[in-house]
Amino acid sequence: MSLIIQTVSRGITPFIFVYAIYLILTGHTSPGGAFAGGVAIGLLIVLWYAAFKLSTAERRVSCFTAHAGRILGLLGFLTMGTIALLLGKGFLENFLPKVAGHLTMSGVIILLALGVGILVGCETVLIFYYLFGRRPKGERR
Amino acid sequence: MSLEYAPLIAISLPILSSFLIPIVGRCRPKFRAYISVLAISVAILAILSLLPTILDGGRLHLTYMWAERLGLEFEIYADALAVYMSLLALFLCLLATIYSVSYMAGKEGLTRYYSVLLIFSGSMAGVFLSGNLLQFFIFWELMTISCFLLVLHFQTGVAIRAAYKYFIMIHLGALCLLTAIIAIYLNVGELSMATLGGLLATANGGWLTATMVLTFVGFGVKAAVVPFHTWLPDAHPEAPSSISALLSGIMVGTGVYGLIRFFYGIFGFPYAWQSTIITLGAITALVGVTCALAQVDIKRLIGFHTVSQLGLIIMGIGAGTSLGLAGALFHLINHAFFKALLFLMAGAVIYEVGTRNMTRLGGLRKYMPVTFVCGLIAAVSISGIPPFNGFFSKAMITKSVFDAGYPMLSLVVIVVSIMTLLSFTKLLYLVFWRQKTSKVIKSRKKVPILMKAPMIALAACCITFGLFAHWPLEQIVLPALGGFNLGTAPVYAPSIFDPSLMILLSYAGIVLAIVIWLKRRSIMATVHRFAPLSALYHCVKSEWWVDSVYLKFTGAVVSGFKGGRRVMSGHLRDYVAWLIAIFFMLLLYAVLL
Amino acid sequence: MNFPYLAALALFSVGLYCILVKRDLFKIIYGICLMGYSINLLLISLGYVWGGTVPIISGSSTAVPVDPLLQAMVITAIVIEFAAVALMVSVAIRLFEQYRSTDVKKIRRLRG
Amino acid sequence: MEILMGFFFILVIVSAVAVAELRDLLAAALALGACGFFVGILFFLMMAPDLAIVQLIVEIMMVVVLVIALARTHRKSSEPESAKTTLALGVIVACVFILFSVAVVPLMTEFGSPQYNPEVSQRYIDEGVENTGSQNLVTAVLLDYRAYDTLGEIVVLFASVLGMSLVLRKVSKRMAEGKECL
Repeated sequence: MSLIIQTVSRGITPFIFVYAIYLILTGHTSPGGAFAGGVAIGLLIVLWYAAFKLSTAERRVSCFTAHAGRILGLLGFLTMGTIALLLGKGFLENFLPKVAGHLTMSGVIILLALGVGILVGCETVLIFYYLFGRRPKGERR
Repeated sequence: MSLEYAPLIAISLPILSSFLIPIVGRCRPKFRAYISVLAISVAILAILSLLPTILDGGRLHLTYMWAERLGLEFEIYADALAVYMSLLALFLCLLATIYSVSYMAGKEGLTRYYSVLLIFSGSMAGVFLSGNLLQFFIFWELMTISCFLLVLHFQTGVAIRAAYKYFIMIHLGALCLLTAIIAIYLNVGELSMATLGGLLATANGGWLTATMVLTFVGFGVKAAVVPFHTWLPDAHPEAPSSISALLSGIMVGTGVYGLIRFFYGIFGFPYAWQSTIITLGAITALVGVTCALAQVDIKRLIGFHTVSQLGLIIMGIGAGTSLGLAGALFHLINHAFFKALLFLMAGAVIYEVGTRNMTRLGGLRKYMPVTFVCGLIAAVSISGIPPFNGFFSKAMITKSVFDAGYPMLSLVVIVVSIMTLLSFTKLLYLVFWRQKTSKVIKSRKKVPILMKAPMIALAACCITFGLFAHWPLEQIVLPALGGFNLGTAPVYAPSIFDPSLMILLSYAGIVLAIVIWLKRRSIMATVHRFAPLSALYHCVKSEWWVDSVYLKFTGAVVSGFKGGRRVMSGHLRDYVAWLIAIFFMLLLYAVLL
Repeated sequence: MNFPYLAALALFSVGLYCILVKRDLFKIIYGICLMGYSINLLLISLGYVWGGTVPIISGSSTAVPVDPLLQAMVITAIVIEFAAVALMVSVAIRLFEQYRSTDVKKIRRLRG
Repeated sequence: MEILMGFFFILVIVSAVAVAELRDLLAAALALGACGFFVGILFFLMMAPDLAIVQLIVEIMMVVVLVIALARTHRKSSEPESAKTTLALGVIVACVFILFSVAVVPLMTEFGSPQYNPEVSQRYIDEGVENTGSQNLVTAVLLDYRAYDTLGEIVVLFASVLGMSLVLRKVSKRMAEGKECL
């Protein structure tokens, strides 16, 4: 790809990433949310692929990382639910203190959003890789 | 440590330490067994600390608030029955774990084995100690599923089939049980065992009968009552022998425990059902023992004896008197001892020789005398020869059934005893006695002390409970029955020299069995000569066709569903056409109404 | 004034037409996508309030927010639809590698 | 506002017809992207900014997925059905459309004046902020009130990607050699 596109994409990458994180973490005070943020993270891979090569994208986020990430996300979500269960609340109930409008005091919402965001992002990356016939190391062909 | 947490420890310590095993087992493989033994021993100690309270005639009813908003409580209801049963369960688990240190050494998947075994023992203690029907069901399922994994352990094709069958049958039963529990909750609004008894004793109506039928089926599957027994002779041989001992010794006992708990403690005994339950028990006993006679697989034979002994226990329960219940409970305890011992004996034989087929065994008594003596003790105990423990409990069951007004059915107990004696004579003769020694023996390993010790302990229990039968009757069985309102009818404690009709009959039975054994060749010739007798023989040989009836039924269901495949043409257009057509139909329905 | 409903219905009909008439697997996938859009649109227009605000409550505004429940449902629907499309596309790729065609008439042995 | 909405609705339907009728699959995929884009704008107009963001981002990813898939297969759509079949099915679809618009649409509440369920939507609006601490009620519903739904959703996502890894297990020769296909 041309130098201009590469330079621009290199420059724009952190902004997209920060925007995605913003979408995930402030989903409870402003529009956005975990799903949009997650897919935005996944779109970064598409950008790297389009500007450089697939191998460049793979070097930054490998298939294995994406796998680990989605399992981590799902487990994080379930762990939050189970902790609530063990504390005597219902499964996935909000057990942390919460203050309306506060950036971090929305109970487990922010943690759940983080889990969902990681999961959705990694799923998107994996969808992308799978369509290119990539698979994580050690997985049998 | 106060008494309050003892039951909790007994339940949760094995379950929690099972999570430790995969972590520790990775670097120190030997520690897996040590942790298991340690956890179960501590659990036993925790239960033992409850004993003073129980012996004073008290009972513990503890509630731990858990999920307040959902109104869920963790309830412990520890009366004498629960404490003794959980003590028995954990004791057998301890013996089985010690046994499997040597028996399972060098086999694959030991991490899974030990951790699932721990979950199994903890959940069994949970079943016995839980004081809430929902919690009871949760532990019940935990026990069932962990047992499924244990049956599956060797992962051979036969084992997988057997485990699958076990899983399906037991879960159909569990579904019935869950339905019954939900029905109880919907009608009474209470799940605590402590308060349910009074609520339901006065209730009547159709739903109660339906609930009772469902409960009976639910526990009956576990306790291998006859139409539902077919999982047992398949699952028991395929499990590792230490697990078979647990399965047969105590897990089927949970079904009996549930029956006692529900039918005496919660519903109040339905005297209208007396004849049904006793008859079912008698049929179970007869079917089990006749099938056992025809087996050549050593573990399958012992498994069928489990069916028959459970039938006897069900008869005792069905009598509905304090004597019958005492006999059933005593027999349950005795059965746990001698059946576990028999399976451990079979495991030792398999360990040494490597085959389960009795026709290929022989002359083992010279090579493994300890195993032989233990097997002999277990065999005479299960056959009800005085002064071993099986005799007393069987006599109590016989007398209770006789007193309840079913003299013909009480004879069944005698007949079953005769056949049991016969089939164990056959087992001991084929495996240990006859001169033919199989070739496999030459590559034998020596049975290690860790396998002998549990067998010796169980044999000692059999002898103790037999020679001093009054002690367990007075200290264990009678306090355990204290929780149920059965009146103050004196419990008849049989003795060897009691000149009552039943005792005399059982002596006569022993003599008859010996005569039949000596004349077995001519009897078999007669059987083959007479058509009705040989038809009966074929029935027994094919295990009364219960399984093939099931297979026919499921085959019919499956072929019925195959017709549905025609609708699935594989073209999206057809599916959309179905959707649209059904939508139009719904619309028409809405318009017409 | 129910034009959004009618428009969603029209979109649905186009999608239905697409999966009924077209024989290409990708066209069928597109049709399913279109039907999904129409359902999402329908749900959102069901919850819309004239002059309503976004369902983000800040301070003490008196305006009526639109229905947040339906929006949450539709978010779920969008993401699931995306997952389903990805799966369908991969099945289509697999079928193409097997049969060198994406024509449903040419793809045999796909019946239940 | 009404006119703007109507305009975008028309655009959505036009691009949908283009999706259905274009013979070039790549062009149809782009038309699908345009359709989804207009749907996103409509979401924005109907006061659903969360949805608009998700719809736009997912739409971009969807187009990327479709384009990669078309690169691995082919661009040209297969032969259409015969004119007779097309007509018959078209009539059926038209019947469905007419029936729905006559029988079902009049039964629905008037556009723009829904009646909230007091137990669900109204309660979320009234108590949502203090119950969950989240100002954005959509997030509150997604991750607090109905976190079960979200759990189910992410499990579906997880499972579908698992399914992809199974379906695309056999890698085509060109890709196994490390060549890129686009």
